[in-house]
Amino acid sequence: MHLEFTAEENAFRATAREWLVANVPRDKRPDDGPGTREFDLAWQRRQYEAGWAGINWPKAHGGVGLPSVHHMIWLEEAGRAGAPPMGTLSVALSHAGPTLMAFGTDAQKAFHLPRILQGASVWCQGFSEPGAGSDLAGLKTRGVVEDNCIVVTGQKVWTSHAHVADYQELLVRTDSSAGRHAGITWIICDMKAPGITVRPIRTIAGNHHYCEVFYDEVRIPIENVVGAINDGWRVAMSTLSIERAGGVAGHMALEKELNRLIRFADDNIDDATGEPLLRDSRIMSELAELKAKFAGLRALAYTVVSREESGVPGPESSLLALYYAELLQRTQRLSMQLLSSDCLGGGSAQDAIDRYLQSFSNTIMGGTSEIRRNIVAQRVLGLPR
Amino acid sequence: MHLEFTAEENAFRATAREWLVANVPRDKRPDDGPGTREFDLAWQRRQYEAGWAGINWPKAHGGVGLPSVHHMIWLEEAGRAGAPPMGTLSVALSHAGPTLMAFGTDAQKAFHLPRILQGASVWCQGFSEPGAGSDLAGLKTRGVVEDNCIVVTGQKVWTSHAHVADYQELLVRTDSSAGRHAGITWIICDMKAPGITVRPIRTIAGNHHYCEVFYDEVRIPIENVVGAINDGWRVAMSTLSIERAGGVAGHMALEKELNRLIRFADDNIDDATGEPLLRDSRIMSELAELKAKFAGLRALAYTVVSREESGVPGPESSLLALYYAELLQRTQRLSMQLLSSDCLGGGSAQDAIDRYLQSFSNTIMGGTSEIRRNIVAQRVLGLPR
Amino acid sequence: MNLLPTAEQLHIRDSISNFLSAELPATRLHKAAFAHGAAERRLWAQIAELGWLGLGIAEEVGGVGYGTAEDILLFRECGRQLVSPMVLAGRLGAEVAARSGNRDLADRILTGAQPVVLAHIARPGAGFPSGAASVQLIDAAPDDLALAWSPSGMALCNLADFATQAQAPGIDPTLGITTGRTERFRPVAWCPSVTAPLPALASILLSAMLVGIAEATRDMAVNYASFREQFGRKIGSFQAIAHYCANMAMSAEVAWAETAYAGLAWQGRAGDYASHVAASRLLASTAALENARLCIQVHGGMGYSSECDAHLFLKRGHALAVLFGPMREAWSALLSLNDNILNLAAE
Amino acid sequence: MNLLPTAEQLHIRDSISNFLSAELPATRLHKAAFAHGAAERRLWAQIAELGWLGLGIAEEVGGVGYGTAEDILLFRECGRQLVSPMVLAGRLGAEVAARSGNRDLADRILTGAQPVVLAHIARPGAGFPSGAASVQLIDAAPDDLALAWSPSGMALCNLADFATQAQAPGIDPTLGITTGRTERFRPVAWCPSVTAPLPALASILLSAMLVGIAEATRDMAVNYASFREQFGRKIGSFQAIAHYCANMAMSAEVAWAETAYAGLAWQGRAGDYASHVAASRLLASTAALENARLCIQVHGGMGYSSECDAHLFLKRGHALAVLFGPMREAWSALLSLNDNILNLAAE
Repeated sequence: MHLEFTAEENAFRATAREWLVANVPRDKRPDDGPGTREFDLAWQRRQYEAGWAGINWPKAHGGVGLPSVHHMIWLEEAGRAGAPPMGTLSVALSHAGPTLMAFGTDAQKAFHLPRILQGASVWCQGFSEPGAGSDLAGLKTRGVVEDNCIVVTGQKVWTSHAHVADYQELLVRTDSSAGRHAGITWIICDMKAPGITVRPIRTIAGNHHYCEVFYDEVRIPIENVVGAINDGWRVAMSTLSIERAGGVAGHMALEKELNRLIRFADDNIDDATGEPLLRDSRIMSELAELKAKFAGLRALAYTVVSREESGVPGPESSLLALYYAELLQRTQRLSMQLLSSDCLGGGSAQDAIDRYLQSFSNTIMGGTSEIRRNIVAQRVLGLPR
Repeated sequence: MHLEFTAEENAFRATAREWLVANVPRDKRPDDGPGTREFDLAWQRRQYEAGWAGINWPKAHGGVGLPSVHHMIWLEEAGRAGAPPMGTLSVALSHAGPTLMAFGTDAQKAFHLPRILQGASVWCQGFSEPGAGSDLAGLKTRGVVEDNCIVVTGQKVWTSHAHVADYQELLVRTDSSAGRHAGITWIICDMKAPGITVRPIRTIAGNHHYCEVFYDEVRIPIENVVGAINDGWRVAMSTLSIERAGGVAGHMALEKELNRLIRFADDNIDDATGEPLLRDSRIMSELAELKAKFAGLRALAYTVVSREESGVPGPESSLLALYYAELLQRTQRLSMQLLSSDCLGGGSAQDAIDRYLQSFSNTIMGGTSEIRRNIVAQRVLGLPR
Repeated sequence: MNLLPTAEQLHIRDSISNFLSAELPATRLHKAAFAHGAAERRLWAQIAELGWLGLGIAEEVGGVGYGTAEDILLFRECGRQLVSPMVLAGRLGAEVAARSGNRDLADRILTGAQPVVLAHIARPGAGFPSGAASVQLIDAAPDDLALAWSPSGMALCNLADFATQAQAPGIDPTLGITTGRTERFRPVAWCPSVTAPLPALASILLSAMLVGIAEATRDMAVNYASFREQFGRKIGSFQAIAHYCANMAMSAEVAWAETAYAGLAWQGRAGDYASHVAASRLLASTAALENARLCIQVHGGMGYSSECDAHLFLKRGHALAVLFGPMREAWSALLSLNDNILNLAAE
Repeated sequence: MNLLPTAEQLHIRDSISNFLSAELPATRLHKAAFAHGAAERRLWAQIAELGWLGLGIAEEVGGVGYGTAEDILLFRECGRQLVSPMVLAGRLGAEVAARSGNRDLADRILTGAQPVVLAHIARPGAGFPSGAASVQLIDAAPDDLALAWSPSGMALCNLADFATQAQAPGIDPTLGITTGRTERFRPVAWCPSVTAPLPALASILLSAMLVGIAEATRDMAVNYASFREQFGRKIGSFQAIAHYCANMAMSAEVAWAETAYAGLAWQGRAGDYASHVAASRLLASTAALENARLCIQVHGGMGYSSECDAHLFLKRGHALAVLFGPMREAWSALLSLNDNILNLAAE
């Protein structure tokens, strides 16, 4: 157990910080619509050109080939410098890339991995369906093998960024006579293929971050299958566990959020007492508790990274995403409370309102908190089903 | 909808208040051991002699024969006057009495009901078993019909006041070939019968309020069966619904507790600020929230009584006991927090510590909060099992 | 003492509920054309004719002559269907006019000829209603009167007294918010709280609306959990979901019971009514916001979609909760804190 | 950076854990004869010989020469088995003696010849350790030294300096509490916080003990839920119980991660260690108390029985949490509040 980074890691951090300060885009990232895609791709290209893309991707796949701890340092420094989030590239960089590295054919890897790193393609995730959300294995979208194609008919839903994506990680049922987990196939779907209709859904926060996707006899070449036909469940589960570990990236954004809130409470006077809100013991104690939980989150993220370095799996990564989602939601709720007297008409409270509304997705998307708790109970603690 | 009591009800309240002020025992009630029994019986005798016993019991059964609202007024006034709780007589007065009135034979009623009202007998409830707590229908204590007796062998547990009780409401399995809910019989068990062993269990609060009871071929006369043989589940369920409505009585005790806490917070200075604890916005807001919840509890209790008067069943009584248990526990937890710097060595904090520890039983005994929530979900809201 | 509605009260509630379900269902708010009180305004004459604005106002001043019980039954239904606070403003405005002796104005409000809207003052000055003030007008149109209050009393003003400007939508874009500023209030009618504690009544009726939100979101969640299936089971059979629903039921029932208690205590001017008004405020706003949050969570991905009704209730809940004013006033009322002296009710 | 124990550290932890499970299992506390530090006192020479009291103390002053990592691994195990805070007092007392140059006293403590007990000061005066003070001694015997601290530093005193009297048992009757009063502290050894911030170390080690409680109660609950059956199913398969256990796991893991972080930050005197000490305090005490509460609830009627271990952990959790001192200090440290100036870490 030690906290110190190596001299090499510290040097990496210094270089990263210097580059980020000079290169982080100054203009505001559009939060909705096609502008988001262009912004995110441009930022990815810039990182790629300077040699910062795929820090923890193996060199063989075009990455920098550094250990997890470097990746975490990079994410910390990016957060500190106010760099944009991965945004629309999150599926490509965190799910599709690693999945292709593990299960893709040489042709798939050769085509897609460079495009992902270079900021040339946006991916989305076609997993959930109207009848298969928490119960992913209940998916019904049909894939029929015909000639050299899989012909897909059905519907996906809650697909983030589908309306601006080039490719999709698509799960389809290719054998409905097999068990629920058997008979599922993982394919790369070109979002421009004929027969695909994308309908963006407006979220409660007013943006269009997710979509319904309809497939009407969409013909996908058989060489787009990742892993084997009917082996898609195993491939997808590996992708999901990558997603869960991705929570490490969240802690810097949350720290910024929390510090913003503390500064707000220090800058604003409580009408009832004439003192800064922060001096009110109720607000002070709540902010202090959130700060403590944030510190715990970061320590847990460090433990997850330590675990990844050691190669021995541990219980922490399942807990991390759950803890992060609920802490973020609670932070945004407190933010709304502090601003509540101003929330009727937008003005200065509008950003806080938007972030508050967005935080409702954290305990739902990518697995509800209830499902995450089931996973902790059953897989981490070994409780009976 | 109206809040006013009738002139007759107000007169009843005034008379009750006057009598209670003059007659409530001045000496402290022993909280443990046989002294508790004698104290409770003496107080019951005193109420009986003055005509206050069984206010809502029908006149035919020796009661005063007044409506539920009078009973509630009596409980409110008893609480206000600092009268002792029903204590060891709670099962007799709230469960056994009403059950015998509904299902007992004339002989059972003639023998037991006067003894209960006059303060001559203590009852306990032999329902839970080591393997049948939340799952009451899983009980295994065996009752074999032999000659004119039921011969009982087995074990009960968490039986409050069994060590000082004269009689027990006892559930035994008389037919193990029937379904889980069939084959159960409700009998009156004389606690002095040969073959009964009572072992008091020390609780986490240090008292001995509950016991294990062992039955070794205990012969109970068949005329002690209440309802019919193998019909005990129906009888017991009616008893339990009475217990749930009994929560109405709790609100006065809780108000006293809460006012004590508010006064403590007003009398004691916060070292950090030099102001009364109550001026600290964190403590102020928590106490205010508890006060609001208490007001809601009383309003809900009034609704339950209104519902009883109307004869139309409603959802409130299932909610009342659950809400009361959690509010009481939360109140005692806050009390511990306010006193926490003094809780290491007993002294002035000891009473609060004892009440805090006792409050852990509220979300367990008589049905855990989890089981109570199941009941609300399934029976009140009609959600699927 | 009986906290249950009488048969007549149940009949009134049902007729209100039927009218609202048919004419102003909450789902209308997915269409911008019906938001900002537009739908209510189109039906205003009918709403007035139904007597809603004078339901709890005495007959001798032109009201229908029922009491606070009927008022809270009405506003609970308004909460369930997310009716514009215009109805609340009309109800209170009519009473301010009547109590201040302006019988003619009261009649115009009660008959629907003169619409009234809420003018929320976040920080009323001590001299209210004679000093300067900034207000937020809700769903206002040019010829409306504006209803404003502080703990000292309730006032009706001309909209023309305010320099107004439209405001970016805040937490609830289905409400039309205009900010206004006046250097000097010139109320056309004024009812000080010593004459009639109408600000406390406003708080009770807001609580009733929030109870309506708590109940509507409970019902939505229970309904969804009763048919939505995952893992081959109705999701309502999973304890996590079932217990959320049980909690929602508990907080809604308790909030309603206490709001009824507060309403009746206010009407009878019981000595402790102020603490009950504060208690119902706390319970109703917590129940509304917490139930709306859980309703979204029970609906999963669907709940995060603006196409689901759940967020409409969440947002309206936040907006209504703002109108109560500073929370510290409620704490003080609950703890009977006056001039630094703890004043517990006699035991 | 690596927050996982090394193979050597795991070996140390296992040997501690094995010794405690065999010699000082938490269940011993059901018997009064083993309470009040009696069992620890009987094993004191052996505990000293195992090197526990000097585990994290430098070799040059007589310690074993490991670091804070090993210390927190030790005290987490002590928490799991509800070991008397005597061990904590011995560990800290030895360092106070060594740091104040009293090498001889340090040796006597480290070899077990001189037992040390905690003297908790609820409200230390500004002049500590020279003014008057009231203390609560934990598990004290006549010839012990007493270890006391305030934010300004840590002191060792003779028990004879205090006018003592036995105290009624408080929240945790398995601790022997004696109150003591002195008009003037005369420490036999004194280590000001500017020399070494030992009060912060005390807080970290208390957090480690509370993490032990959080883990032990989590394990008890998971174990019970895995075999106890109701309604024909293991109760751990019911979501209500399963999710309690998941929450217990989450709070225990987070509290441990942050306590490890705080210990390492303290050892390296990182600029922000004070806020991490405060964070670990908050997380560990909340985890211990909440997990103990849930452990009782999961055990149902059994959990309310004094024959179950659960309440021992609950009570000890409360007692240890008292020793941290005023909560407001932790809030200030977390929010970097100094002299009314907000001082956020540079971003």
